[in-house]
Amino acid sequence: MESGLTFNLVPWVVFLPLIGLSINLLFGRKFGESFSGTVASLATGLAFVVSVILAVALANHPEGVTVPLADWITIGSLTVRWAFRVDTLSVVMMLVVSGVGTLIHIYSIGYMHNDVRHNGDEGRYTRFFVFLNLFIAAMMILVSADNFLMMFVGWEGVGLCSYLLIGFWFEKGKNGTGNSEAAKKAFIANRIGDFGLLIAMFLIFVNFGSFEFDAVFSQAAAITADKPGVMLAITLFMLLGVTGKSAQLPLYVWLPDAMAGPTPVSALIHAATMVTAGVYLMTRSAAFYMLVPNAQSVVMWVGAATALFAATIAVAQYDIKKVLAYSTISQLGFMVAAVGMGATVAGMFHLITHAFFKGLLFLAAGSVIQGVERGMHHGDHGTDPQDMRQMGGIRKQMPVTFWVYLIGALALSGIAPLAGFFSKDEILAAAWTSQPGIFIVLALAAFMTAFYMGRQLVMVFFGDARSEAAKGATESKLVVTLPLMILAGLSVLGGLLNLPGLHTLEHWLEHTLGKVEPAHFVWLVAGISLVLALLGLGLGWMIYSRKNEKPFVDPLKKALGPLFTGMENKWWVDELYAAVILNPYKAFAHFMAEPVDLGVIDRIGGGLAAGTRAMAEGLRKLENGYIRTYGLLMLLGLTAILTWLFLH
Amino acid sequence: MTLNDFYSILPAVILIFSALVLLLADLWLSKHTKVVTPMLAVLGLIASIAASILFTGNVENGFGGFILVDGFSRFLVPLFAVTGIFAIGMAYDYLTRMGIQRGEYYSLLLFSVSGMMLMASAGDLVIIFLSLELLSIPLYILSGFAAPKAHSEESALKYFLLGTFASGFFLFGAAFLFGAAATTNLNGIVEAVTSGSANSTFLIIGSGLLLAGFSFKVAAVPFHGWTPDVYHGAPAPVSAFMSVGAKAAGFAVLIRVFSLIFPSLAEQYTPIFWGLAALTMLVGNVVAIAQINLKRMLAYSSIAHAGYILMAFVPFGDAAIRANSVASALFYLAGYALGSLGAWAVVIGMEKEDNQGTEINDLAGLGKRSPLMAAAMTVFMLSFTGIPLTLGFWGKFYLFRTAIEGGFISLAVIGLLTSLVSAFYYLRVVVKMYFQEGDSKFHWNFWTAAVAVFSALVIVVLSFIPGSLFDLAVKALLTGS
Amino acid sequence: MIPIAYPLSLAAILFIIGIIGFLLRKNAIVIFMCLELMFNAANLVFITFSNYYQLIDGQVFVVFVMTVAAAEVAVGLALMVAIFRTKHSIDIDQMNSLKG
Amino acid sequence: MSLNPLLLTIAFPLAGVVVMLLLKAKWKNAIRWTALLTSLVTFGLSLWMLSQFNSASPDLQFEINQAWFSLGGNPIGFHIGVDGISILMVLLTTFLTPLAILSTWKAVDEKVKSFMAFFLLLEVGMLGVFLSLDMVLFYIFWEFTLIPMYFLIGLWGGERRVYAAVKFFLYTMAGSVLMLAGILWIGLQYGSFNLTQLVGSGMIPAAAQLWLFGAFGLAFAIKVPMFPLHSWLPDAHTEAPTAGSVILAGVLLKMGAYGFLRFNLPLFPDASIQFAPWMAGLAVVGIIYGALVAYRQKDVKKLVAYSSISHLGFVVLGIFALNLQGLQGAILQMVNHGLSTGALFLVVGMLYERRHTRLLENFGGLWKVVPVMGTLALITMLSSVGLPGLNGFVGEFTILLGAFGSEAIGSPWFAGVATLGVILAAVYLFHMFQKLFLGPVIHEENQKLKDVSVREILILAPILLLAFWIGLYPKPFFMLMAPAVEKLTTIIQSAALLAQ
Repeated sequence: MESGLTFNLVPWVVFLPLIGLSINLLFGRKFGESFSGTVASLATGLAFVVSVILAVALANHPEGVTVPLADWITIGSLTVRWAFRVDTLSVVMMLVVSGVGTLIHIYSIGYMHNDVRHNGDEGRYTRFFVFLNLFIAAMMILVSADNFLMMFVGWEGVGLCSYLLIGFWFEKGKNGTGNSEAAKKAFIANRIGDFGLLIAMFLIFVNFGSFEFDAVFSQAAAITADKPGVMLAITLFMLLGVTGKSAQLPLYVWLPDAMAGPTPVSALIHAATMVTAGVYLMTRSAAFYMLVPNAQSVVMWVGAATALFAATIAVAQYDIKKVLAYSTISQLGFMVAAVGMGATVAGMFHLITHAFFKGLLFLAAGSVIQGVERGMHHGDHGTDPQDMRQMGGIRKQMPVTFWVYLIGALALSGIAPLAGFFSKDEILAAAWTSQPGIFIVLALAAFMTAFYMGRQLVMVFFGDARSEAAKGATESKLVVTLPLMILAGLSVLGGLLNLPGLHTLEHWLEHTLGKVEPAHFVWLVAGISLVLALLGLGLGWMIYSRKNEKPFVDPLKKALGPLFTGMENKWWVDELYAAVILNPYKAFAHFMAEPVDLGVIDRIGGGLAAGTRAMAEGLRKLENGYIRTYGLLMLLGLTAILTWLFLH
Repeated sequence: MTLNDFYSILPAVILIFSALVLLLADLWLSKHTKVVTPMLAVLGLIASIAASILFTGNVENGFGGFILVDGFSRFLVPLFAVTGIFAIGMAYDYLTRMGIQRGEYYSLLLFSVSGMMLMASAGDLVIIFLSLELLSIPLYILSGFAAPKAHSEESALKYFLLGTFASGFFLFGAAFLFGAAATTNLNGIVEAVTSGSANSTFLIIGSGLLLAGFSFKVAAVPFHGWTPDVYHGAPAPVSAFMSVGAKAAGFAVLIRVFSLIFPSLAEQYTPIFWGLAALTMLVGNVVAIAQINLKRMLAYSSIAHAGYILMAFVPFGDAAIRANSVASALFYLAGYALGSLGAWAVVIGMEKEDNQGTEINDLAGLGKRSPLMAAAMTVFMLSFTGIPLTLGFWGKFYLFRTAIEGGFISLAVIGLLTSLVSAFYYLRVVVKMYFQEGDSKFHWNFWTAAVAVFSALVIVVLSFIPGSLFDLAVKALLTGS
Repeated sequence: MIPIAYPLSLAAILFIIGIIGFLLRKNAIVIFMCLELMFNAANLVFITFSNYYQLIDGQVFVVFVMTVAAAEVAVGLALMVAIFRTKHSIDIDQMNSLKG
Repeated sequence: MSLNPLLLTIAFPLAGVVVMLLLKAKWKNAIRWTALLTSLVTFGLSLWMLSQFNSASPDLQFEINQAWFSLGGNPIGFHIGVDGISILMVLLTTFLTPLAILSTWKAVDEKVKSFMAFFLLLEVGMLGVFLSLDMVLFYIFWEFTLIPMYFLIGLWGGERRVYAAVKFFLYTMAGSVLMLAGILWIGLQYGSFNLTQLVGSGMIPAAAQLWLFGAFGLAFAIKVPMFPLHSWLPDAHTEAPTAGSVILAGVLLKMGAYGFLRFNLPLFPDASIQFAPWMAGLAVVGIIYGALVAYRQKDVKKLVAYSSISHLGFVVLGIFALNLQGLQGAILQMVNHGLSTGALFLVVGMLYERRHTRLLENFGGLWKVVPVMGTLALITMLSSVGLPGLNGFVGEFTILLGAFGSEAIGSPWFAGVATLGVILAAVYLFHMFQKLFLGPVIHEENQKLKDVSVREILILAPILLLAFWIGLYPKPFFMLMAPAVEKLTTIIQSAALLAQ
């Protein structure tokens, strides 16, 4: 009973950020920056507190509860409620979202202070926190929903926030429209995924008669036996949704462009939380995927292929955030592959640790960018503060940032005993035992991960400064570096969550996901992965720490030739999509709009009118003014009448 | 001659008498007192309405069946008289402006109206012929009333020659009917036809020629050729009068003769009426699109409306529908009459002394300059189109209902589609008046305006209470049917 | 008694001649004469049937027709005179300014 | 009878017109206030109607059946009544009218008196359409709405207003002439024009239903408008003054969809079942087609107009799913479309008032200049795009869900393809938002635009609040219509059973 009351707190994880954003909407501009930032951070922080309380309560009642709030849609047999689900899985997600979220909020107080000034519109400071709180609310809806439809609300809601935040500086970017184009691209790519998810939901309702998780999953086995094709369709359509949101092949293309958003956004939305929603969805729906091995293998291959593919591109990027973006895609590929292999806990584990170290890396990258911006001379437009080719040697000017960055990079590369090592290792171990093909691909991806992180570390922090701005970079303030340090700590210690042998997370989640046999810790796998990581880092160090001429030319360019050009140009996927999808779509729409709509359909009415008018002009000729014509017409009429009468 | 015989033709007699009085009186009136002539004429018309209402109540026929008095004639006789009053109301100022203010106009008009009245109650081919000529000959003269204006003369000549040509058809047909039935009395002809004693060849020749003659009067295609030219060339009030009175009279006699003869020949005649109606609706409406002159447009519109009225007549062969058939034709006629008179009144106000100003383009900006007239004109156009809250809508409603009731759905659909076509040119008038700027001018005259406004009001007001008019039309049954 | 077909045929021929004349001639007066021909064809039919049925009705009708025809002549000729005054011609082919 | 809420609601705008006729044309503000107050009171009256309405009953309520006159044995009556379906349409009408009137405060400065009179007459016509239960009365109101709208477009419209007005008139009339034939035929065959007598009596044989469905359906399909009968709509929407576009999109188009619900489904259930796949197919084509064409428009209003074709495709798809989800979703989506497209037109109107252009290329970056308007426009756009949490989603989702499982449509492919429309909607609407509000301010004229005034916020706020309400808690709306819709599905099901 007591914990029942505690569980009733769950709507507040949504309400608190909503209250925060409402306060900021109404008063934010009046009371200034620190007010807005504090309110927003407090709202998210309180949501974190609620999540912690829920987690504690859940420790005693791990079976979880559903907390209904109100009816939403009720038509005939269709009943959808606003109902929250408190179970071990959802609370883990809540903790990650609100925890990392709070840190990023705090970081943003400092970061955005500079950012709005750098971009020349101080009035937009409050708006940022409104959007950020809105995002937290939507993300909380997503993870705490008790049914697919409510989850979909969050699912699209975070998509909207992503859109708004990518386009936060909507008047900036390439040609002034680059950022807004990127935002639009993100939303539409996500909508394509949402299309899949919608179809999956329709199939679910038609076959299961409900959207509620419990009701649906409990019937999964029976339906699978009855209609295996339907289950395959559901899982694959759902996968389409996942590829959109979690930036997998083939819909990942929006995520690199999404880096147009302010860096905290990249950290929060495009690394730590939103993009993992797809992984969460598949974990939540593990009951489905378990039953459809074909779908599982599709999922794991999509994940693995994405992991490797994105890693190759990350190797050849120069933009500090783009590297991290492709890295994110790659790591998400790891998680998806894990879920595909049935290693849901490993996937979740990696999701959590990734939230720590990738959040950290992005935030630290933001610190670097602003450091470089501070180093730029007034009126210096030649320097791109995100271009690693114009950095170098920053570790001296920004020691704190350097150290946390190093920790994040090592964690990402999978260096023991940092968080990434354990989580990635669990995925690799799962692959090792069952899917050797996947293992090879993922191991390769892991190696490249270490390599590009090594490359990035060297290019940004070591060697000599390659620009005046880099030389003049200064360290960020405490409000920025403090969250970095906390996240660094988490990146170091995150592995403890699910240490081999203890499997804390595994035991925690099994209340929701059912008993999942934990992958055995395989020393050989651990060894291989560690060696690969060290090899990658080392190789990166070796290649990039050599003296480099000015302007910077990537040493790999010569070595790899066209291969590198491909990686550098992201394998021309954007160009391919433009040629195969976008331009044909535009042309087709144009064809419909002009030749078809204006040319044909619009002319039906006009054509009929013109035809009638032509007929009128023709008939009019009969009325030629001559009496004898009229007389003749009369005679013809008479003859016709008499003829008819005589014939009948 | 009994009193009943006298009563049966009293309305017409009053008019003829008034006409004669007018001719005399006009001689004595000075230029400044000319206004008395139209007033006298109106008085005569009012008296004739009164006579028709007061004295024909229990009269059934007169002169041994030469004159038939029934609901049908009781409906039409006042309609003709009202048409006459309107034609006078809108003419006075026009004639003055055109410099053709002569007393003969009014007496000729009265003669013509009396012919129409006789036509509506004619029970014998002789009476039909006489009334046909009585209504036509004054109209020939009236068409040329604006002589020496070339248009007026041309229209008079065309009307005269073609009208006589049609009379020839009628006469030849009447002769053969006489040959078929050995009588010129309509009821006698009916008896002969139903008893089978009539010679069928003669009957066919006779009735076919008769139909051709009447079709000319109602301006059914292909007997319509004269209509646009005559309406265009004749003085506008005369055209207005013709477009309503002459057409109504044509329908009166067409309905009367064929409703009597028709039932036994339904099989042969139904397709003919079908074809006539369809052709008339189509040609009238389609060619109207191409018109730039308002008068010609109204002429084609009047042709088209003749087609609609003919449609009501198509299912006449079906005894169950007969009452609705006549009633819907009459109802439509009444609605059309009001619309047409009103629209012509507006045209009359628009026409300048040099006969210009009657193109559709000349209406541009009327909505701003004469909002009242523009509003009235809009009502007429909407009524012609058959848009609800006008009498025209109920007319079409009833008409199509009759056609569908008779099973002529395809004909009804032709009617509906052509009324869509008609919307095209009626709307153009509205477009010109309201949506385009221009310096159009309505020559304000109280009586002309009154005709338009009154017609518009009646059209709208009656559309809310069409029941009584429906009842009146339904009661307008023909004797013997 | 001659068969009824004879006078009827004659009447029909007269009627058709009238029509053809109406359609072909240019002079309004000639056209009008053709119309009279049509009227008289009708009269002939009336007379024929009147005789055939031994009924007076047809003959009465003919009297009316002749009267009316006289009236028409009066109106028609007056009209043509008026037109001749303005146009100096009664060629109906010049009477086509109203059309369309 | 004296206090019948329907009669009061339908008659009150007329009272406003009468009052307005007494005012001098130059007292523009007095006329505006009269119109606004009239429409507000009408809205109040419709709310009173709602409060008296028994939402648990599927029946028609507050019925008035006053004999009018009779024609050849067919009585024609002033027969009105309201049920769970029409009450929503009535409320939508009375809700949007005052907002539309408010939007003309500055935009219409010429011939204010006639404008407002036409506007209130239009409201009467629309209410009449939604309340009529006699087919002839329905037809009268149906056609009558043409006249005020024709003048609203023709007198206060844009450059090609005459063309648009005439096109609007002729297209609508082209549809309705055949409906008249159908009405007459039914009246003649069954001796009654009374809808309540005809519905559910099962009198109309299936063979006759087929052509009657076509005759009525054509009228409604043109009004909706369904592909390929839509080409009047872009012109009419584009050329109409803002308030006209709002009402045109918000209410007038719903008359078509409402016609399907009120006539085609209950009167011709067999034909409805038979035609369902065809109608659904056309609807789906409309969804995709409208979205494609909208994307390539250069004029904002045209874009929104084509988006209407796409959105109304969803409504028709839902209707011909012939099941509860589809129908209720469709009815809700009718309201939704009225709100969101109405609001979009209002936003476009506000832009037009400021810049006197509607071309996308003349805008850009406005969110920076007019942030509040940008935000309001964003929410409006999101409501139209069907973002969950806002109204559009609830409607579209339930429609698609209904269509997906519809037996009448018979295949989930229709709904599947229609779902693509969700993507395409994002494509054209986000394209529009970007061109208007995002990117840099490229035109100097746009730098000094004024942000929304209090009046403009007052116009948009109620719509957006309602959009959130429907999006988050649509239950009251569904409850309101549920009994009537259930009754409708019962009719269809029994027809389906009989047919077997």
